[in-house]
Amino acid sequence: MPSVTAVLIANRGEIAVRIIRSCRALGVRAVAVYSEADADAPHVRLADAAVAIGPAPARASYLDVAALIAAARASGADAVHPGYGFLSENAAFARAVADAGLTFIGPPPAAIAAMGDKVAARTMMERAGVPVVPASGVLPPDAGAFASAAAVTGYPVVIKAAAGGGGKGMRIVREATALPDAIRAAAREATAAFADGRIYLERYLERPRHVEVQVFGDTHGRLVHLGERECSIQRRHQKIVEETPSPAVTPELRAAMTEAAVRAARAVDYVGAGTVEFLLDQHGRFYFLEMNTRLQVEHPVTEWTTGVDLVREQILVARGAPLSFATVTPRGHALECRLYAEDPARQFLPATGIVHVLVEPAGAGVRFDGGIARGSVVGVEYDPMLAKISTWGATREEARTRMLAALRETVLLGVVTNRDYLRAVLAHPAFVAGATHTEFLAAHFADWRPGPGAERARVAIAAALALTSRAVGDSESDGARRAAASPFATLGGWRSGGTAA
Amino acid sequence: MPSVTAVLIANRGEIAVRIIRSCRALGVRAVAVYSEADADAPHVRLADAAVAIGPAPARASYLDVAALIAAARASGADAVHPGYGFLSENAAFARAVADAGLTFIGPPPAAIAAMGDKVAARTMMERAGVPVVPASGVLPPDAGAFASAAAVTGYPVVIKAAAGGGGKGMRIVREATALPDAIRAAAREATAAFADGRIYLERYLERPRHVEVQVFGDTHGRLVHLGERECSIQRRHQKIVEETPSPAVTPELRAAMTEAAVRAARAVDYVGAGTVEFLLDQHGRFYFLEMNTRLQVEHPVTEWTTGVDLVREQILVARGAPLSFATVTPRGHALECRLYAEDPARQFLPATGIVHVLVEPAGAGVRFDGGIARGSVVGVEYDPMLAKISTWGATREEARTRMLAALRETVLLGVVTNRDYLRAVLAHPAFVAGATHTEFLAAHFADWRPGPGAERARVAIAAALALTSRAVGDSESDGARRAAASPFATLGGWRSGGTAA
Amino acid sequence: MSVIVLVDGEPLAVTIAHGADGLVGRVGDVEYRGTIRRDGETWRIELGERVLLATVVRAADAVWIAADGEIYRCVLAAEERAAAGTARVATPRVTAPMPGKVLEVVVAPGQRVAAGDPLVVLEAMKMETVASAESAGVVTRVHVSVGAMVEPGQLLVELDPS
Amino acid sequence: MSVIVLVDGEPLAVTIAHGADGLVGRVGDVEYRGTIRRDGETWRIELGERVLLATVVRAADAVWIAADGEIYRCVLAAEERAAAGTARVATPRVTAPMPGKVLEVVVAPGQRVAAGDPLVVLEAMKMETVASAESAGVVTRVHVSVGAMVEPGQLLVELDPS
Repeated sequence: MPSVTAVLIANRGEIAVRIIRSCRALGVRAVAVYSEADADAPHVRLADAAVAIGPAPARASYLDVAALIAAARASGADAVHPGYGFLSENAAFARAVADAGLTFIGPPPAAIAAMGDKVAARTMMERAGVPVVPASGVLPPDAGAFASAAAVTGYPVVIKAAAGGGGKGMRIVREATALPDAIRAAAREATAAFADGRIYLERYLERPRHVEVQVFGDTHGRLVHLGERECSIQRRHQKIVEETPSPAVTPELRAAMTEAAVRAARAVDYVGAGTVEFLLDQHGRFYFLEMNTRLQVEHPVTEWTTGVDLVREQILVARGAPLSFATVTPRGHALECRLYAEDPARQFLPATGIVHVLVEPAGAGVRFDGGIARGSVVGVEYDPMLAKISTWGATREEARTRMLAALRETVLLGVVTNRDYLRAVLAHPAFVAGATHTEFLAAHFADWRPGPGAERARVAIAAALALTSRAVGDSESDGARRAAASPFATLGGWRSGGTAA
Repeated sequence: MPSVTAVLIANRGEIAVRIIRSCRALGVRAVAVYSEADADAPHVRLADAAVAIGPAPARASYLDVAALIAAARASGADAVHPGYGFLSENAAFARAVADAGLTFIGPPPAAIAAMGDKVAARTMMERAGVPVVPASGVLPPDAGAFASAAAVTGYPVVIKAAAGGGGKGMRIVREATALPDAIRAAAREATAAFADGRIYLERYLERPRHVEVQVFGDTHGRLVHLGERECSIQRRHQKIVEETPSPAVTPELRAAMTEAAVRAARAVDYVGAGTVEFLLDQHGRFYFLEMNTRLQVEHPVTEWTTGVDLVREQILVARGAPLSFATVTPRGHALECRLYAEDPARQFLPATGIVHVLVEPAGAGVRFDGGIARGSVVGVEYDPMLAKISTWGATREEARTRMLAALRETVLLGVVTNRDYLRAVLAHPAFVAGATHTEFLAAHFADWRPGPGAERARVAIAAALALTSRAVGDSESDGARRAAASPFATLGGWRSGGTAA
Repeated sequence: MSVIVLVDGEPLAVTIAHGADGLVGRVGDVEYRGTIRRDGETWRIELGERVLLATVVRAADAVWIAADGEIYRCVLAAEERAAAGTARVATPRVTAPMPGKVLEVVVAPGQRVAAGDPLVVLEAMKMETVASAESAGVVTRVHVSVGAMVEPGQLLVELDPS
Repeated sequence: MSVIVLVDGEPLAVTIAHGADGLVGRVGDVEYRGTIRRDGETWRIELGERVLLATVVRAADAVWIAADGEIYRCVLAAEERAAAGTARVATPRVTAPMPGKVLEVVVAPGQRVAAGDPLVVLEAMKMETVASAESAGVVTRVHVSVGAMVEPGQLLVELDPS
């Protein structure tokens, strides 16, 4: 039975922090790795040990297989958790980990490889009786070949990377004339993101919902599902709001989708945590999209409703333990919002800066998974997701109103985030009604701009003082100020004991 | 039907923050009140509006009924939530609120009054068929009277305040010679705490467990229970660790205790959230201790397992709504630890200071309810409880190990807390085994001292630099420092690029 | 003191003076009287009826203020103009809209482009962004090459609009 | 530099010097070489094999350090002694062990007390604490009266041990 007593976490940010927490509760040593940019990141601070693995660019650090395996060996780790992103769906990495005598906390390399080739996976799913969207095989990056294939599936079509995932390398095409540009861009993005430029085409479904099923297998042949998640709220194919259960999934549909998901996972002898993604069309038909052979960003909503700690379960399964549950009985409703360093009013441009203040939301039914702290530098090297906020409620409405309250509580000063955009999404009548689909943001929020803050006049007065005086953080030290007798320092030259007019 | 659209929260600290959160999720305006000592407290910042009610001493602010009702009127509040402590079990306050045309979010004044007189309540419970501990009635503060009563109940006995609760005014006496001192101290404490010096005596149970049942009633005659909580881990009659379910309560015992609790509440026509406290002896017999006619500090553990937001339910019931649930089906196990500003190694002396750094624990199954923030001044004016950490797990062991991880994550610099004491309690084999009773701390932790930190040598070097240089927080401003090119400022005169020897 | 403060991009004319009974602030036509006191990052803004408990920090490029559940980013219009002024010259200059890496340089000096034509493709965090021509013209200079890292505002391409 | 640092009350002799390759620290008999760098409250302590990422803040009375899941309160022994020195005089002096209010003054000047006898009852946050005599003696002076607020360390009662 594999020993898992010390886990090297081959990742950074919130997911590294999240994995450390489950390791600690299990009494397993957590070893962090960090690039030069992350030397004082929260995941480094929280771990039992931390190993420097290279300079800031991911290619030279978090994607450097040799450096990661050397770090595992140097730190005495006997297992590796890849998190999501980076090398989490890289079969070669999983094999390299095993070859180094370490336990890979994830599915067998063969399952990763089988699902990693999106075209081959599609064929396999068709054979396993899992419904798939009409599509071509891999095509040469040539407008003629794509035009012929599109004529078979019908427009609109979407061009996708064969090695892809997460929206990288995807291009929607509504007419033949747009094919050449889209082919070029998709191939380039695919090469950049996956070092594999192969692309293909499939029928594009209008306004479908993105509904996925969490599955879990153990090494004793048991394979179960943990219900679905709806992740339709996407900007540029990037999920930003997720929930479980889906407002659109009836018990009958759930039975069919979860059965199909388990069938899909069984087709690749799946072990560990995985997610089978479907598109659900407006007629209640669902189609296999892809299987993510790793922990999903949005896994907390499933943890809320099922009570299963998915990372803990991953570690136990990696040790050879049977699944700790036979079936799950989800309770209530859970939502997740992803907090990104980006400006939704400016085409979601990534934002950079320093986290000068961070107030995390808390309280009943609120969970904050963060990878930043006061003083963190948000740069361009990595994914701009800073944190995830998830809420639970006995009903969807309770979870939703808690989320609105939690987002209001979340204060991050120094970096532009999508916080207020998320608040607007959660407050939109169509979201309240559960009328969600993958074009939701494009349909309702294309021209979103933040409203003017209600207190902007008085804020402007304070800002004028702060911007023109040297009073803010320039004069005394914190310690000296705190030691002063008066609880409030009088501002700059604006000493006054007067009352409001 | 009473209107509850804006709630004045007649409290401070973590419970005020907690109530604001449920108000906000319900779309109810939250109005905070604050004494001069709390002008920039988190509950003030988080509320929709805040009203100053007086100077720091509670008697002149949080206990000032006229000031509170004036604040409610001035702010347009139509309801008052008392939280716990302060005026929460003061029937006169509840009546004054109602007389002012406001809705009191709590039980009817008659129920508060009936349970507030501990001696009368005991008699009422005996009549209602709820088991009680053998005891005297109110006695004159005279050693002879108490000695006679003790001869009837048998030693050990405990002297208690008739108007009491929360351990205030309690004295355990094991032999007659100790009676005079104990009577004097108990009467004095009772007078100070409750402005009511009446005391009585009852049989003291050896090493009982403190097990209480959460009950909830609505204005339509429905009265239900939400399971039990065990709160045996107490220092000086002050709970510090609570959990649900109790490791000692079997399904049969639970049925009997919850039935008795509902009977107790029904005897006073209870409405709203209340808690019936029992002592559970080593033979599985339970005795009514008292009923707390308010929200309990430890209510989060019940929220974890039942999924019911007790504050939300309080507000809905105050509006006249029927209970939102008929029965509850608790899931898993929940624990709570109370973080106190006190030094467990020095007789739990209250600690004071400024919160210079606060890192709140977070993640799956972890909840932090706090009333402090960076910069908060912890003084002697109020209760030294700073925050509550609660965790949930599918099993008690999962909740316990999560709590240990969460306590490790909790960092508060500037004020001595009981954090490491709590860690030691949670790690103790007797606690792991669930062998808990109200003398647990006295039995296992009487001589507890914190162990020496593993990194104290290297910490001492850093401390020497910090204590002898002006480098710490004295030189540049945060802003200026952050803007500098280098991510790390070289310390004081200790510029060095060398590597470890 | 009179300044124009951009609050989340909205210009507000602010005048501040000492009054007999405290601070007198004017924003546009509205006058606010009272006090502002600070305890580190916490500012207590008592202007008019309501007390605002705000968190105020100065970052390199702006003052950030959190108050009443909202977040405000504030800069002086003078500084914003000064910064913008240096970039605004007669020749149309195309600058990087975001920090990132140059993936592709689509044009070369001498090439004529129409409004909307792509000039340079940038990548940050694996998302592509195209810097396009805002108006027609002829490329006079290209300042970056493939693989270069660029800062926001960095000059990429110059056009001659003639 | 040589100082004695009380780390959670435990005295540790610390010597720090510049070395050829960085900082050389000595704690008792053990030598540590490496570097310490800070970024605000975050200190990166690289002494020996392990990297400690610590949070360091200076409060009025101590330096607080959080590292590796533990919290350390550090003061210079010299300062501790200096503070203690002013309080240590020949006459036994009973000081307040906690901040609070005087509830009861049990003794009066001239009264003889035994070790352990209660002298003053204090209250803070409604919890009573008794300041007792550490040794037998005669009360010479009482410095507080009922209702007074006292600081920790404040003189309550003086005893003549004779």
